[in-house]
Amino acid sequence: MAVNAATPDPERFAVEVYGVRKRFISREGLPLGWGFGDAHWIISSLIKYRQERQWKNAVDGVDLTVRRGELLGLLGPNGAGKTTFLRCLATLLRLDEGSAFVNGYDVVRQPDEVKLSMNLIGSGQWSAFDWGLTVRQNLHFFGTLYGIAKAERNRRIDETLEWLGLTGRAKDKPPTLSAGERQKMLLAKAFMVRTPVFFLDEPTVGLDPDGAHQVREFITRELIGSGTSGILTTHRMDEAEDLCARVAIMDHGRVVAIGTPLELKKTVGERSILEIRARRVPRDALQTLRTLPGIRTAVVAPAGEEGLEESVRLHCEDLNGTAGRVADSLASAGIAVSSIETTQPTLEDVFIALTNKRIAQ
Amino acid sequence: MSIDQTAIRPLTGRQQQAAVWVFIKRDLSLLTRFKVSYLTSLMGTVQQLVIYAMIARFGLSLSVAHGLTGGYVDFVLTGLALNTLLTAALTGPYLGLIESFWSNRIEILLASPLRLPGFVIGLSVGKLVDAVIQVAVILLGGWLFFDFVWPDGGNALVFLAVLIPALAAVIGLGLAAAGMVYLLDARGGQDPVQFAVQTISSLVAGVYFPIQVLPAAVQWLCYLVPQTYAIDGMRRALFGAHALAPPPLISHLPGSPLLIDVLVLLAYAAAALPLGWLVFRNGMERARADGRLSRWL
Amino acid sequence: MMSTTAVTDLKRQGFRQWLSLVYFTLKNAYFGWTFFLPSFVLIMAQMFTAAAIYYLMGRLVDPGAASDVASYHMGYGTYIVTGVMFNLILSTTLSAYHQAWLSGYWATQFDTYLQHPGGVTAYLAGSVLFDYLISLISTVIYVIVGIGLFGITIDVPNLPVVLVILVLGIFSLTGLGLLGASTFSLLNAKQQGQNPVDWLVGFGVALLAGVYFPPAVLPNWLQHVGRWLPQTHAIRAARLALNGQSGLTAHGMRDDLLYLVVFGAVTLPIGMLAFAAGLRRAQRQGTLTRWS
Amino acid sequence: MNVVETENLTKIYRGNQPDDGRSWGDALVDLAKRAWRRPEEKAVVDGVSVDVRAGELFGIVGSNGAGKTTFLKLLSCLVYPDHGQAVVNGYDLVRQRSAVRRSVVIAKAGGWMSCLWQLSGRENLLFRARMCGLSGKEAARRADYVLERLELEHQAGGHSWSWSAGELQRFSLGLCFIARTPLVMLDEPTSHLDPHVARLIREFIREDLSREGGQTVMMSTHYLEEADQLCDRVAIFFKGRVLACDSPSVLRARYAADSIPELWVSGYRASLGEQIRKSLGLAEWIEHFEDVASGRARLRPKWGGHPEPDRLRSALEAQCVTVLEVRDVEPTLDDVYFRLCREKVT
Repeated sequence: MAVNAATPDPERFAVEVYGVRKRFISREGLPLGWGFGDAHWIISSLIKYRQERQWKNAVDGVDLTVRRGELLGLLGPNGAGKTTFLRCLATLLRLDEGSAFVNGYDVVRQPDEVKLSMNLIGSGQWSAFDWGLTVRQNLHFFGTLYGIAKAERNRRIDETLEWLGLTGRAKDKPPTLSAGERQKMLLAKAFMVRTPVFFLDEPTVGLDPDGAHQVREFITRELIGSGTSGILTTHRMDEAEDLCARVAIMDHGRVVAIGTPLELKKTVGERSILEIRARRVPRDALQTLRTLPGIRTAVVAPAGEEGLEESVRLHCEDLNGTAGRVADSLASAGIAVSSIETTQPTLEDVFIALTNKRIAQ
Repeated sequence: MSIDQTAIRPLTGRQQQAAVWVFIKRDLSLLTRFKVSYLTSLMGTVQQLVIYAMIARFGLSLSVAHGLTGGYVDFVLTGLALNTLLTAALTGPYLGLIESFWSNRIEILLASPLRLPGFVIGLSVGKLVDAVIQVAVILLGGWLFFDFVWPDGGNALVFLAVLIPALAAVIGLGLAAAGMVYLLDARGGQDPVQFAVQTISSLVAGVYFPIQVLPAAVQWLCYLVPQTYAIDGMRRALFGAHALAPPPLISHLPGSPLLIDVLVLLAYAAAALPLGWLVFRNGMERARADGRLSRWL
Repeated sequence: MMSTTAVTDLKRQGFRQWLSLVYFTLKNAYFGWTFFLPSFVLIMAQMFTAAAIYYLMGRLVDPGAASDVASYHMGYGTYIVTGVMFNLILSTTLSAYHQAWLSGYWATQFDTYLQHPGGVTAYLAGSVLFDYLISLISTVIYVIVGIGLFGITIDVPNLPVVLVILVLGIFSLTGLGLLGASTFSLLNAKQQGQNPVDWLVGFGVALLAGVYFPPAVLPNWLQHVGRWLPQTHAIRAARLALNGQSGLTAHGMRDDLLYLVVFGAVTLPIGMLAFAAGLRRAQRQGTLTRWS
Repeated sequence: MNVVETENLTKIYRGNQPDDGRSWGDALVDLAKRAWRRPEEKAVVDGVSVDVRAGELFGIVGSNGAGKTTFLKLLSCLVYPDHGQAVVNGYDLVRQRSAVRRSVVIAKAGGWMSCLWQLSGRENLLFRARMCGLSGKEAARRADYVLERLELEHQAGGHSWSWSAGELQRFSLGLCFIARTPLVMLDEPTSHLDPHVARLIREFIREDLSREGGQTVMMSTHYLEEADQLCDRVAIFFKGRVLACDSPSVLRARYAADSIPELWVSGYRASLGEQIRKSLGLAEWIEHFEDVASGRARLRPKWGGHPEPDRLRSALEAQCVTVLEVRDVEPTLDDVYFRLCREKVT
């Protein structure tokens, strides 16, 4: 950890994170998401937790900074600790170790200022809106929490709803909105209060291509365009590439790589991906390929249509001789290959290369 | 349109107050939106009112309450009304917290600049408003249909002197109960603090019958809960000094029983409120530390 | 390698498999209930608190004033406590069917059961059966505690009579219970504890059926309304039979039982029709299983 | 041979749908209002006629609220149609409901709904197998296979509440596989999932369900590239209607231009996009940044009717954006989708 870590530099950085750790007791065997038992505490606190207490590092030493005006993409497998990390920054979780600053304020020592500086937009958080109130009333409610006076609130709500194309739905209640409109309502809530920092947790999940496009457009134009900064998590590589100047990849609670998409692709190596095109590569042949020396992993994109070719991407340690070995192996399995060539890595290749350990386990 | 990067001003007291008001406004507009459901839920109160009033009509000999003009109706309806209010204050923070837990609102509220006191007041204030309406139903219904007479000898100031410390004391207990949501994982609708206080207060605090009716072995329990002093003090303030026999221990003490009630309540509030707050804050911090704040871990 | 042929026509599934589904449901319900066990303990405790309140209130009553109660040969406190107990047993029927539907919907249990032609009915049957089992256990505990604390006296030779009365009471209320369950889809009663039939009937029973006070205290017209409720008859008969006041053949008793049978026979088909209509509507609208 | 044949299948919703949040009291008020005024009717699925062939992997794409999910629910008898007819697995959808329901399995988006929470993962698989009439031995064999194949062995004894999103989705696919019904319907099987799990699931759908299991699969998805790659045939839904239904290559050939210009530019910023688009009268394009800092980006109009490359170039250069290269690329299903939907809107 750097020595000057404790003094934030809000002029340059919107978010600074130094050596943050967060660990949980894993509670396997307990139904966390359910309303079981009026007095479930009797079992849980006396018997079960004691027996099954195991510590699990959800965020395990993360260092990163988000520059002013930048949207940082955060990628990682399910359960890599992305959401936990964002919750730490949003003061919803207490850090175990390390220090973090949002907009120059210490997450631990100045939570009130941090809450005024940032907005967390979680996926599925629209359920937090009151279903009995209209969209407009809901926005008024949250505006008041952020201390916005009434006249100003009205002005901002009108403005935001118009930007998002929700003006016509202002008088409707959340249950009647479509999935896309609900997501937009969350964005409207966040944008109305205009904090300088945003944390977007999978903002386009479950949206159709059109809705996802609109949300992405709103994020680039209105959020990034107006000089705000933030972090975006997503499972869609193209989305991260389009929206984010820099991308960080998280796995097992650690940031395994950070940089512009271009830089990340270079880390994998310009010529380390071998793409095989064939009519059909059966699973046992794939398994053989994976065990060949010099090959880290092989992923297949199964093809649907008759006549379409499947593509198998091989991540190689070095290409010398590998192509020949692959061709031999496929030939001995009796698979007609139409082409074997090296290709440029995509961001998904980077992702798979860096987070592959889990699958190998 | 640009956003000011660094000029973040913490909310003023007025803005925090406005936040509490917006919670009340929200509860009221939800209530008027779902009118029929609200009316049906109010029928539970009506049912209680009718049951006790009918039992009263049935010829209860209330020898301990000879000062009450209307006899048992006056006794039980005043007790019921105040108990409704105090129960709402007791369960309000707890219910508000688990409601926001199960409905996923808790994250979005706690990530907003609303501070913890504003958060807990905002969540529980709706329950108190609801209780005030229920009290109105009980008293109005009793007056219209069951010969309940609002005592004219009542001194409103003295009544408030009892009510305010009583509410403070009970809210302190309620905060402790809310803290149990995370300290003991009592998210399912009942927790030990609330359960104990509610059981004792409904059985031995003199809501439905004078404490003297109880077997002597369990009478001492009544001194543990603030409801006992609150209900005794209120009846005393409303019906005059000689209305009732005070709880046994108090009658042995020198000085006016009403004064003793108020003093005990003040002391209770002074102890319970900060203690309850401590427990509540501790619970929230614990949840922040081990990640159980919201439903989705 | 897996067998590559898909089943094109599944075996016809008969009554025995339906029964095994019911058994599965019971087993699952039991597993779920073990999670509720502490809450069950607390609910029992709260029940006894309520009973104690009424029992102690009974101490305030002038023995002379309550001549209607005296005809049961029990004190007023015991009168209320027995009334609450019988109402508890009978009200299970009013809520169980709706409750079963509710849990099938909210815990998304129906999804799996829909695969089987009789799955939904098997699930409902199993859940209701389990509700009755729990209700039975509660009653036994209640009676044991009641004998010790609340002065309940039981005339053992007359116990079968009490059971017959209660079974008839349950039978007479089944129609209303099914009707209540049908409101799940017919009236969108999807919230916990929100069953309009249960609510309405329960409200009437609490005030008119002689649970807390004898109906004789009520104005005349309300007494007439109260006589339409099967609970009024079941509770009165059960109270009389409990401490050996009256056998099956006694004059008043016969009228009560006859009413229970007639009420059940009339409402049961109505309830079944409504229930079937509710199921059909839920499937037509697609609200039988929760989607989001 | 067709597994599904629908003819003019229609589902109409009247007024607001009853939702979980409203209580019966307010439903009564609604009922009274309805008697007063007829609620407006909305066809969620509006005269859909599609055939799905046996053994096919059939994709359904469309916007939120286009009726994809309702269509799947109709075919699995979770909702009854208002008009039209359909034959599923040779059974009549209206007259032989329980037979249809028995021969079909549906997995909801998110996955967790299809498991019983009281049972462990393995028990869930066995329960479903037994309910579908498999013998105990066969059920155990298939359960073990599913657990191994979907990398779920570590959760075999776990309960659904402790599973992650990916594990839930995998279990729900496993349940579809183990049911061995001739027709499987999957509602958004890969949303919420990271690329690893999404890949595993796609492979399972293609290899195990479709190829080896011989089950016909209908899946809805929001990811057009997924549908493009994976599915034999795709139906594009829009406001309850089917705009087009054919194999992806045929759709591309029929509805998209032969090639689409793609511009590589530098000095581009997202905020410039709207101005340029307006000056060209262009509805939308997709911008793909290679490097945000230097403004190196790839621009691509979303559907046909693109302006001349020269006009594009001059409009961009007016905003100080340098065009590095113009390439002609092959159209994708995206282009087909946006073109069809735009044409319907205008």
